[in-house]
Amino acid sequence: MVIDLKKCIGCTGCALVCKAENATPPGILWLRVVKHETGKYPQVRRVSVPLQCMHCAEPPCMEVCPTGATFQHPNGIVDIDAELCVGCRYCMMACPYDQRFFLSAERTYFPGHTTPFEQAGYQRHQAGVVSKCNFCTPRLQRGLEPACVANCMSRARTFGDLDDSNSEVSKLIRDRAGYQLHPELGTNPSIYYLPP
Amino acid sequence: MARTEPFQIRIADLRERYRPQREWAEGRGLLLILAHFFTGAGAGAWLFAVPLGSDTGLVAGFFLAVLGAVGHLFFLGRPERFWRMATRMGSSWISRGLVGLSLFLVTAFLYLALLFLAAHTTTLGSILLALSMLGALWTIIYKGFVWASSKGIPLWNTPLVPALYIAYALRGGAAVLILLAGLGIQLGAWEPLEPIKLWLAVSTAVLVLIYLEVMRGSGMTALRSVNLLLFGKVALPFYLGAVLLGLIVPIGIGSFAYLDHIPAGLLALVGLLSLLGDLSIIYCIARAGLYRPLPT
Amino acid sequence: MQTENAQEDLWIPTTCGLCYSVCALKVHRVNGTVIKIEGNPESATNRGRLCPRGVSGIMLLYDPNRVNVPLKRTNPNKGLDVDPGWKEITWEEAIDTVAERLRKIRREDPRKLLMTGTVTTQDEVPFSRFFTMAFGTPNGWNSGAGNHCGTAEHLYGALLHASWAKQPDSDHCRYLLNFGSGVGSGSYYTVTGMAQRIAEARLRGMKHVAVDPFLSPSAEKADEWIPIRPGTDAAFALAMLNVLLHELNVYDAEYLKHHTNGPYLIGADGSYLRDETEKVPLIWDPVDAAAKPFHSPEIKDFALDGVYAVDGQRARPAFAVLKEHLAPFTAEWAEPITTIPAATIRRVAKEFAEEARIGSTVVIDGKALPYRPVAVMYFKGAQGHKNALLNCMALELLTEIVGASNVPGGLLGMNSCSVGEPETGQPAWIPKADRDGLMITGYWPSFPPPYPPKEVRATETIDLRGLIPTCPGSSGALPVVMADPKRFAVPYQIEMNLHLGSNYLMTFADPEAVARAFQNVFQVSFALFLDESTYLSDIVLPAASYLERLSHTADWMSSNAAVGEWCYHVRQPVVDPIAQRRSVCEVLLELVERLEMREEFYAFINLLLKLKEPHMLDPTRCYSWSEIVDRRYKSVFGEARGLEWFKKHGVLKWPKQAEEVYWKPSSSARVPIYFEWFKTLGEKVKAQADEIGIELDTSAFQPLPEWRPCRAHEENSPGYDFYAIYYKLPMQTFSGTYDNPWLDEVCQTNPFAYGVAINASAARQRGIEEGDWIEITSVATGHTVRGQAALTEGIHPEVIAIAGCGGHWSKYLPIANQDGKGLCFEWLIPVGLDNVDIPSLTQDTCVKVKVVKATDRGSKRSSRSSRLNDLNHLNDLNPG
Amino acid sequence: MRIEVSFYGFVRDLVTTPKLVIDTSDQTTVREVLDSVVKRHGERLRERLLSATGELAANVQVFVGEQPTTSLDQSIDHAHDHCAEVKVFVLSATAGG
Repeated sequence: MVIDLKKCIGCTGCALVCKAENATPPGILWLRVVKHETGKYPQVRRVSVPLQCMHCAEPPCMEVCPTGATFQHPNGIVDIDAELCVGCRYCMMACPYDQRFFLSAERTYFPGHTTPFEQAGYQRHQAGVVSKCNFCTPRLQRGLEPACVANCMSRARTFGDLDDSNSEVSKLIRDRAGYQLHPELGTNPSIYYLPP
Repeated sequence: MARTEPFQIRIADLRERYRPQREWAEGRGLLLILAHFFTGAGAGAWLFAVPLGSDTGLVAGFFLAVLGAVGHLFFLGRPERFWRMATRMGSSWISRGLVGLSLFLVTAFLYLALLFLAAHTTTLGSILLALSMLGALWTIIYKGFVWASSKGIPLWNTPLVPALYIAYALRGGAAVLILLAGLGIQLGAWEPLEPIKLWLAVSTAVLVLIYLEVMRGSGMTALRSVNLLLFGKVALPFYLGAVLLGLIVPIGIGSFAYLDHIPAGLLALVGLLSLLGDLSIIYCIARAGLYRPLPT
Repeated sequence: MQTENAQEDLWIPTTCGLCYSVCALKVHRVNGTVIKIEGNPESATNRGRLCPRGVSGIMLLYDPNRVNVPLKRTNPNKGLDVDPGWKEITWEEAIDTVAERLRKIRREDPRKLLMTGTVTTQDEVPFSRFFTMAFGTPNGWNSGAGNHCGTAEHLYGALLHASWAKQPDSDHCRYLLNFGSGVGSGSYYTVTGMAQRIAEARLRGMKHVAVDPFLSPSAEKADEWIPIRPGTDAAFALAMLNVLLHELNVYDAEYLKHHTNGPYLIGADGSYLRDETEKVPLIWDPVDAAAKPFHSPEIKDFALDGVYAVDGQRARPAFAVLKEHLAPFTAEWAEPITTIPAATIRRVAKEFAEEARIGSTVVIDGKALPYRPVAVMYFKGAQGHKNALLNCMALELLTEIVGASNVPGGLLGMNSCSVGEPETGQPAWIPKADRDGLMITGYWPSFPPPYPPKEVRATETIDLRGLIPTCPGSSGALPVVMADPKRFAVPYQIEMNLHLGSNYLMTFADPEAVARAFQNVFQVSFALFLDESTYLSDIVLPAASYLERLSHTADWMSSNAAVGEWCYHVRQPVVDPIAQRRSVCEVLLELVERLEMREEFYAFINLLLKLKEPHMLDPTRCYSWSEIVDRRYKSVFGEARGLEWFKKHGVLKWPKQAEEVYWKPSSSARVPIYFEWFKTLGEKVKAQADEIGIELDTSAFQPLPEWRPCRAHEENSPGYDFYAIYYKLPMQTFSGTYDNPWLDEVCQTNPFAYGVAINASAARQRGIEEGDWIEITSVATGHTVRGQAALTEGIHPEVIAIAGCGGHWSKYLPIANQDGKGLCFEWLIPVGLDNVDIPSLTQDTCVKVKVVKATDRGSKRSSRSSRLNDLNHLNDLNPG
Repeated sequence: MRIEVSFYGFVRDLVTTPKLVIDTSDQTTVREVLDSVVKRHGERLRERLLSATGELAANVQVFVGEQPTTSLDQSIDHAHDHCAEVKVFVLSATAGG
């Protein structure tokens, strides 16, 4: 995936469409947007940077997982099999991007009340396990783009095959000097950012 | 701000540039700290109790380790699936640790059973003892690697951490035996422990200093973590627990022991304080764990 | 009730109702439960995308804190903090009570009824206006938008762009000078569509220069951020005009001659010179050296400069008057006012002048059109000040002088001109010229349009708009007049308020003062939540949200982006109203029957919805809401495209033609660069005010722009050394969305959403660190609000910026009312005519404040006035 | 020509009747019709409908048949049948964004 920081306006629509698509419970933000400020007044730059699982080619989370719950799909997407996860949270300590969330107990957005939406959606989430972005794998299987890509209101996100040098994402990375976060760690993330 | 619920704290953290890890130090995460402490001290006690011939030490070491294992178990989000954790020996230190700890607990249990039922040494007993010592050693060694292999937290992500953990586990083991002795229920000879203990305390102190100094120079995140320990929100447990109670007082009393005979009560205090110090340092290092800055 | 069909899996087209952008939705319903709201890709409005609010609508639909049953007040005391003591009643009892009250008022004097609405209920508000008009009251207030309304901006929308609002031509613009509008950044009109278009424009290389005291969500995306002292935008613009006309000599002469009143001859008294016979304005033809009526076919050329003698009078073209007027406003003059270096002002003016490419053309749809790829945008930021009329005038003139108004690349009115859908030719409107040759809007969502100038009369309405007819939108005078109508010679007092989803206590100004105006009013609220303003209600009715109701029109003038396609949408319920919630329009229809005013009401519907035979309503029978909606659609789009068609298809769209978007070159209607009639209008207002016996400063009614200080600029109380400003967030709409837990969650991850942005150095000088609780005290109201400091380099050192409308205190909003959930900015802003721009009745939204670190760290009160606890004395004064 | 003049909103209260029928010459204007209405119903109505300069007040809307008019000089033609229809409304100002 390529995220164009020149286009991104930091609206957090991606964070919430992720929530809607995946029905993630309170406090579980598979996707978030941070603000990053540089410079001194009046020469200041503030950039909004969406963050989510980087789907590293060399995922440290998978390496440390004691049960094999964290695994990599053949297409490179890093996923968690909730049935295998014991909730040791080792992966959370291993992820350099702080992109994993532990659901300690079942919780609803309105204390003491479960909305019909939550009734329908929270079956997908069990307590006591770790979860994270899976690039909307169920959507991909239906031939759709991840929800954050499909909904981005400044069209800052492009989804595609990094291995294909002719793909849109590969071209964008080439033409606009796309970069990864914390490349020094050797994780080789699948999310590239285009400079603002 | 009324952010008392863990998930609210987590959200508040997300806007920080350097986010603290909380899962392994707060709430049920405290169980993990206790588990690491107890298994470490237990395995350490076991290792010391064998050459000293202290059966009480063995029993104490075993039960401490059991306590730790229970802590480990209930720290898990899904305790009923714990056995799955043994399936990734090839890459995961937790898998390796589970196997080591299991080896230790099982063989230690069998050895103790044999010891108390048969009441004499057998070849089987020797094999079990050897295996249990292997398990204990394994237990002591793996812990540090669990923390050290956490790429997300620069403070831990260094080979010094395993060394530190080994030192603390050994010191903890010795402290358990000294505590028992101080309480007057130590059956074997404990005197040889005292210099070992002192040496361990001094060397640990040096190791902590080296560790902190090295981490100060290991990038912004580790530096911030160290600052948290030395000047920040973790400073109180660090100075009070890890430094004062865990190092200075025991070293002081230990040095005093060379001049004079130590009263039993004081001895127990030394053991207890050392243990508290060990617990504190594990806790402090866990609490000071920060993630790398994002986005850069 | 919801169908319990295990097989159900539907995508229902409808429209979003969480802000005024009206994005098209596809709502996914499975077995009766809404599980996802997506943008409808069929729609040109949002092109399949949604903002965070739109996505979060599910949580609004199912929020257990929603009002689900009719309630009546049991506590006779009213006040900001007084619990009304809600008691459940039946719909029957509620309607009986309301109908009885309405009957009484209608009998006595229908003008005693007020209706307050907001732009988020903009589908219900127009229909409710038909109700109030048929009822016989002229009183309405779009109060939920108070502080957010671009009041004066809309006025110039009407005068210069034939439209309610405007946008840069995102397809062609190359230089966007933005004075604090949120265009492209998650607020402002057609949010989602413009976010995409402006993002594309950024990639295309459009330079965006943001002039803003705060590095706001919009300024963050700019190529250059120019921090400015609040309320001095006009000084910046005047200096730019000065550079353009006096240093660079850059202006679009052709445009000024043919499309503005620049060549109209102005006499010594500042009025047009008119010809004897037709009484139309004269111009000077330099070729024939003669004055001629502006529309004379014999004109060979228009003089823009010079001094001429016409019938013994000394006359100059309006442009020359303007140019001379601008002479003193040099960049050096503006520097100390704006804190922007003169060199920066000169550079920006030069860039703007060069990028305007005067004289160039571009071919669109086979036609060569003027190409002026520069636009000046502003909204509440630059205009929300005392002297809004003159501020906006200066900003607008930048666009007009270079001819970048409603041409490719420039500033476009949002849907100024429509030739209608190809099959039916409807809906259609086109700007036209009045007798003076100046433009009258083809369509105006309010009534009447601001031009031609209207008669000044003793104020009959409670908002002073009769006396000051230049105000196009939310009047800042209403709470002032309502609190004391006698003073303004209003011959009645408001007795009842039909309150449609606006939380006016939190979106206008000092809640205490606003509450005082409403305290003795019988208030009936159609409410989603028991928000702060419902504390003053007597009856609360559970309203259906936008996902539970049908609307006669989802769209309005500004629903479509200026460029692209025309798009008309349906708003239909995606689930039946939950619990006892009901659609406002349906309840009003019931009230119409109870009040026996069907004949009049239907007549208004027929007229104002432009129903056509055979779809006009026949007063001898009673229609259901869906029948009326069906007739509306069929009247506009033909027999085949009634409600059923829209329910199924969701969207009707067709491409915009070039002359609809870029209508100016082919229009004969001129726009003013010299606002000649303002002066006489002001004199009339003054005379009328004098007659009423009220003191009004009408000096801002003048034909040419100036910069004048706000109250805040002249405030010199020691310690009050910050300007407080507010701005909009992309994840909240006014005060209405703060109880949504999803939006709350993302706001918590944003340091500025709930915090107070303050310059890092300025804060540290006062011992304030990141996250510290600070107390902000307004010099004007004396109120103090509390919030957490969010330190940033991206803000003017004299300024603190507060986002949106947080700081709720209603105990019925358990998520929004917690500490640390933002601040209520309105506590800082005083209510009063001396804080209002008289010609546009715009509320000033900047104020001097004192900022100190809070000492009582344990205090939970983050957002409330310390004086609030003393507020109960109000109840002693006004029992009941 | 017979002209039916309907009143809506609060004009109706001043006129005290929803509808008036006026007989006029075949060539007439809105101004003449309103003048004759005002004659019958007094100066108070004039204040509400007309401005000081005698133009249509800002918030008064007159329809001749189905066509809205802003000018008092609009002539009223013979409708399809014998009766022309004039509707007089007072609209309240709206909107705000």
